[in-house]
Amino acid sequence: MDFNDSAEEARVRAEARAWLEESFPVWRSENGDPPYTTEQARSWHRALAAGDYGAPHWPVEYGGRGYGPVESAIWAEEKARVGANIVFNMVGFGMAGPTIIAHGTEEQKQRHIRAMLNGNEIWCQLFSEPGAGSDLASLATRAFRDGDEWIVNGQKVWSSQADEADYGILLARFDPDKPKHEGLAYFIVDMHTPGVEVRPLRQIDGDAHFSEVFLSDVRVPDANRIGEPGDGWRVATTTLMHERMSIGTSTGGYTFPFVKLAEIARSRYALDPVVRDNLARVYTQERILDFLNKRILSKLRRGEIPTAEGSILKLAIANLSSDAALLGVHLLGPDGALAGEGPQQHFLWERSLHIGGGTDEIQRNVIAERVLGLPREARPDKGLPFSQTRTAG
Amino acid sequence: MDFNDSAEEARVRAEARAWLEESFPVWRSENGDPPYTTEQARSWHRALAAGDYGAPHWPVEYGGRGYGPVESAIWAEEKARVGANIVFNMVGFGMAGPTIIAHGTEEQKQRHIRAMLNGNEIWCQLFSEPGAGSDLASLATRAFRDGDEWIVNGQKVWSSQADEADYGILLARFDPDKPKHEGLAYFIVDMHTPGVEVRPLRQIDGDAHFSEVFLSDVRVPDANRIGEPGDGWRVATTTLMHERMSIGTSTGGYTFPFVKLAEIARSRYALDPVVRDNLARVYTQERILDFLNKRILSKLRRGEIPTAEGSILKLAIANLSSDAALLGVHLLGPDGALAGEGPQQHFLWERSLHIGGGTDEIQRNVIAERVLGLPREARPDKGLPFSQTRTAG
Amino acid sequence: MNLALTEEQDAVRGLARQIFDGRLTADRLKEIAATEDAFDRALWEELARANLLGIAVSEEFGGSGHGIIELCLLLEEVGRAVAPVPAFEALVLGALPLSQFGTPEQKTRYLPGVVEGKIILTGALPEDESSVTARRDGAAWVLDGLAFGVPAVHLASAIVVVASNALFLVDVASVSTARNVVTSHELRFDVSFGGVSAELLGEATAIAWLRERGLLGLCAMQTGVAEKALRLTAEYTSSREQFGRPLGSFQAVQQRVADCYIDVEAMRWTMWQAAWRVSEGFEATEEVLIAKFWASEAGQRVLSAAMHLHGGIGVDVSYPLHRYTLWAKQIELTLGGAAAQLEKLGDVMATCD
Amino acid sequence: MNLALTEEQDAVRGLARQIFDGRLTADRLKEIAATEDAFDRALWEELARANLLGIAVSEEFGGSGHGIIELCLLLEEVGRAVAPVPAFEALVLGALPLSQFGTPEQKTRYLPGVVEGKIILTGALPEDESSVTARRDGAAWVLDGLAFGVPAVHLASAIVVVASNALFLVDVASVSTARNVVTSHELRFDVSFGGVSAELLGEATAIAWLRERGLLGLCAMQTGVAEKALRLTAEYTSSREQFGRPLGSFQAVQQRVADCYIDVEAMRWTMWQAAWRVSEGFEATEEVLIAKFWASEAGQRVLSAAMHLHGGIGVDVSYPLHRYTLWAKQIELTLGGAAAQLEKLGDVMATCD
Repeated sequence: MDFNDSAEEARVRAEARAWLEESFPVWRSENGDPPYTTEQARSWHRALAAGDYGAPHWPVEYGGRGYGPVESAIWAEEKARVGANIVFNMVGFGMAGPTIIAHGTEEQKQRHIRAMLNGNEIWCQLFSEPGAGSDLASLATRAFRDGDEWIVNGQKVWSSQADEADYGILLARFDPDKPKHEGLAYFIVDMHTPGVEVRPLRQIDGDAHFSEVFLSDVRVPDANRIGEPGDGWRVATTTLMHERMSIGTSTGGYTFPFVKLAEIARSRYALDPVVRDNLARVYTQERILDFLNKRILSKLRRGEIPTAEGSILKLAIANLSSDAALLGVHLLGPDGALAGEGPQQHFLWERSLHIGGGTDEIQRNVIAERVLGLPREARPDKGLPFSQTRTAG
Repeated sequence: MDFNDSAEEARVRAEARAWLEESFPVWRSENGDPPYTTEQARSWHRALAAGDYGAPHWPVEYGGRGYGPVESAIWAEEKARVGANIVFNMVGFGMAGPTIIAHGTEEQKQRHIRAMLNGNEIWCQLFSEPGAGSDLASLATRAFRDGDEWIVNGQKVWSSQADEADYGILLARFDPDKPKHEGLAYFIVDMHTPGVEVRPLRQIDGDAHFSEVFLSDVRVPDANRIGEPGDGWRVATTTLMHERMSIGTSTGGYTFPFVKLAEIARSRYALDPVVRDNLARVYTQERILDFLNKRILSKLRRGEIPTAEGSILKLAIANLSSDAALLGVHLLGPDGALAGEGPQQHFLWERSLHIGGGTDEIQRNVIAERVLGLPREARPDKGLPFSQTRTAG
Repeated sequence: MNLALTEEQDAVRGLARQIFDGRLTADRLKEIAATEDAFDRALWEELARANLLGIAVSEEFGGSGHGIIELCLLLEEVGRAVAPVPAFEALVLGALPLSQFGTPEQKTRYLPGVVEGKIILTGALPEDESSVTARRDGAAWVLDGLAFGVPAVHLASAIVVVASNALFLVDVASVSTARNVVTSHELRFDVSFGGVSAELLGEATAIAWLRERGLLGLCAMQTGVAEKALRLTAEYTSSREQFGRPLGSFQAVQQRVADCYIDVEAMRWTMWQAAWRVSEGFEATEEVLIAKFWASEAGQRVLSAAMHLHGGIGVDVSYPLHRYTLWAKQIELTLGGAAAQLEKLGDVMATCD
Repeated sequence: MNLALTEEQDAVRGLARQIFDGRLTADRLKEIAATEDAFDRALWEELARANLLGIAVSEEFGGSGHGIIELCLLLEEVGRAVAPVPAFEALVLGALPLSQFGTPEQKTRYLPGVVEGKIILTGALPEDESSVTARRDGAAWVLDGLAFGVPAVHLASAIVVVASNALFLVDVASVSTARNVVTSHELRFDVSFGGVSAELLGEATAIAWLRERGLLGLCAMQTGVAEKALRLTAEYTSSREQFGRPLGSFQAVQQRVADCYIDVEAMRWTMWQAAWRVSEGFEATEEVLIAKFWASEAGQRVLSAAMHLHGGIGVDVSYPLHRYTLWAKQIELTLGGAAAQLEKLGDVMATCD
């Protein structure tokens, strides 16, 4: 048992640190401080790509460095250390890219992977529907084959960045007479195709992180299909696993940082023991996330497949995020109700983490059934043709 | 809206207080301080019966005073005020008595009700089985008709006071080919009948509150049946409702009292704000129980049928009881691990309140489905003959 | 003991609910939120016509002369409807202390206008000490300093202000204000009293008197907010299907919704217990603290669960739930959150032993 | 970074588990609990034969010379088995400080006997200040006062004692003791040092050194206790049917069991993180506090859920779960519960900024 960097890990860290210390201040002097626009994020991303740091965990032949999970984590730590973890094209890097690398045709890889790395393509996902959330496989968007093309009709929702995206990854039903998981196909959709309409959803925090996407007779070339028709669910599983892991391993972006919480507390309550208690509580949660992360990385590094670790991490992050935000708002007292960038913003956003990427309940079911071997919950729709499963809206 | 006693309520209170102030000190001077043995409790109960206070909420013709719920609550408050709420024959007064009054034959009433009041009969319940807890209706104890008698075979568990009881109320299956709720009959069993074997279960707190009861070819006269065969579940529902209400409305006996918690805290932590916070938290729970109780009483008094109030109260009491016990043990610090009569004893006992009388989960299902109108949970065994429902132990 | 509403109380609730339900569609709420004042004046006028604005104002000034219980019933409905009207500000922070402590002249100046919906009042009531100071200038009083986060100043004619441990009345025209936006998209103002003249309403006891009623009003609104959020959640989970059955038939959903129901019941009955004691003139310090503690902490729990069980739609501003979340947080933080109430309750318990 | 156990560590765990699983049937546990000493001497001797008692004793004295990590592995198994043996007392409270601070003569006097299972040691380590005082008597030391709740005194030859801010070694034969029973049915003793002579082991830093390891040992045991309780719960709910399906297929059950799993993982990894830092000689104050906080609070949560999900059988002493509940509470309260650890963590955070 060793929590230290090995020699090779130390080398990766030193290299990352050196590159960042040279490159980030230069970029920052031109771009100022956060928050950054999409264009600024794109520009930093291009700088990363120029240094071969665009997606260092991708294979070398597609522009990555072939980093393993531990190396990737070291890179992420170093990036976070200097404040250079600027989110850009999250669906592209966290979901679409890994899926295309795993299941795409060579032509698809050539067409998209470098374009993503170079910051030329922003992606969104077209999975969830008004009637298909946790039960994603019950989605109703239809794809009909028409010669070399597919004609797609349906409505998607909760697509992040869809209003800026160049491409989307789409899950659609091609055969409603198969059981729900078996009748799905997975496509790449050019978001500029006629029939694609994006309507941003205004959210409680005032922003529009998500959009509804309406698909009306959208023509998708068969060459944009990933996997066979019928493999859609399997391919989507890859996508979702990467999504969960990418949420799970990137604490930084989602939670109101403990250090800021402590600052607020210190500036207002110096010695209040109740506040100190609450702070210490949040602090332990933050540290535990760090330990759990290390454990997963260590497992990945040994070539073991994480079972429910993605679910554990996601639950832990969602809880930390809520607790930190709620405590922050409390510490601000009446000022906590004033609109602001601090914990208030996190308060408005914290619920999303318990839902997006699989709800808390789904994550817990995964742990109970897959890790602890509890019997599966009753699923009355199991094995039925999709067309016979809908009893209501 | 009026939380005060009405004139009639004030009269009931004054009368109760006067009687208690005269009678209780006399009894106490002979019997000393708690804890009391069963015999001592019986003796106090006989004194109550002599004053017509044995079960004042029962009808006058059976030795009660015909008190409504508010009057009964006033009586209970006054009894608690002087420390005279001494538990005796809980199953008899809380479950068997009300059930016999509601559903029994005149002969059964004559035989048992006054005997209970006079402290001559202790009762136990024979409902739960190793394979039938929350799902009580799936019980397997069989009753075969044999002329004027029934022959009963089976195993019961979690029977409180069964080792001291004279009679038991028994739920048994007479027809396994009916759906599980429809094949049950309800009996009064003389615990001294041959074939009844009681084995006390030693519990975590060192006591044996409960027993297992083995029934081997126990002969029960048909005259001891309450309701028709097939009505067993309906009759049991009356019993269980009274059980829930009797747990729900008697906070006193189940929770480690706040005043004692505050004493421990004061003697050890004078001014620690974290402790004060925790104390205040428990205190609000205790007060809320009081408010909720009043609300139910007020509803009962107006002749409204409580829907889920029994469930709410029971959940609230179970939570208060756990929180008070855990806090108490904490306040004692290392001494909390020493065996003792205080919160330690409550800690060992607190879990039972979340289980007995219907688990927390069952109570919440009741609230969700009956009060908030949520759709019923899937019940795969619904409507099936009992004999076809068992897939395993 | 009878905790049922009287027929008259039942009628007040019914009338208020009917007005709010009739007017405040989801679209109307969005429309009002987009206006500069964020105030539904037509609704306010309808409340006046129904004489609901005069519910706790004496008949002498056109009101119906009811008490704090009836006012809480109205405020519960305001919360239930997340209604964009300054009922709490005008009727609790403004009209109550004027009715109690005002001179006949002051009452005549303001109360009939309040009842008719033509005059709006508000109050600058801090959680603890005031940052506004008062000094005598001959027979008159002059205020200095800044009050933070005062609501409804843009609509109000006069402000009831706590300054130097007494209660004053100030004409809005005489102060200068800076506008803030709170997370609930409502407006709060920093009000600057640069030597403005004020009328004395009452001494320190008047502040405690008002704070008690302010806390009660918040608890009543919070009960309405949480109760309606829970009902929306029950409806939503009953109709939405996942995995071939309604969400509401999943046990984890049922468990959580049931806990919310208990929380709401606790909020409701702690509030009524406190309101009843206040209305009877009994000491109610402890009961009010308990009510606000519960309103704050359970309010957060219920809204958190409601948002969660709604999934993505909970954060979508075209569905009303998000407004309930924002109101609940706002109410929670006003006049002290759960921690502050617990601390004060600890003080009470420590001192009275 | 590699958090896997080495082959040797894996072997230690496997060996310990094999011994405990083989010997400690439910019946055996009941049998031992009914004896006066509540000590499974045969098991202790088997642990000695497997050289597990010498796991953290240097080879010079017959041990295998491993460190705190291997000792924690053993203690995790002790917790998993709720084994009636004084492993924590003899190996952590006794042998560790002797190995670290003892003179060669002291080590020779005790350590070989500990390794062979013939000598049992224990310790009187208070959560904060000691109620035992030490004074010089010429070259010798003399102790006075009372130590409360000391474990395993009835089995031990010597006690490591904190007195007047230093660490001492005292012969058990020289003290007088009073026997208490704790809720876990184990024995604790109030030990009276009426002017008994003692040998100095170390100064204040030695106390901190020992307390750190004591806390670690408790965390390791608690991880084992909670992990096994969770496994028992998963098995029980998977096999017991209600309403025509296994309990474990109910969503509310699954949700709670999953939360327990996360708690256990957090207990495990906070413990290993702290143990690793201690074994590397790094500063670990904060990590140890976090581990004990989590062991205490999550331990209570897990056992509470386990008891609940077992229904009535959880409190039945013929089923083993109740022993886990009692151990978890005992461990939680030893050397400070969750609140105490949080408070100290707050101190650390406040001072080092």
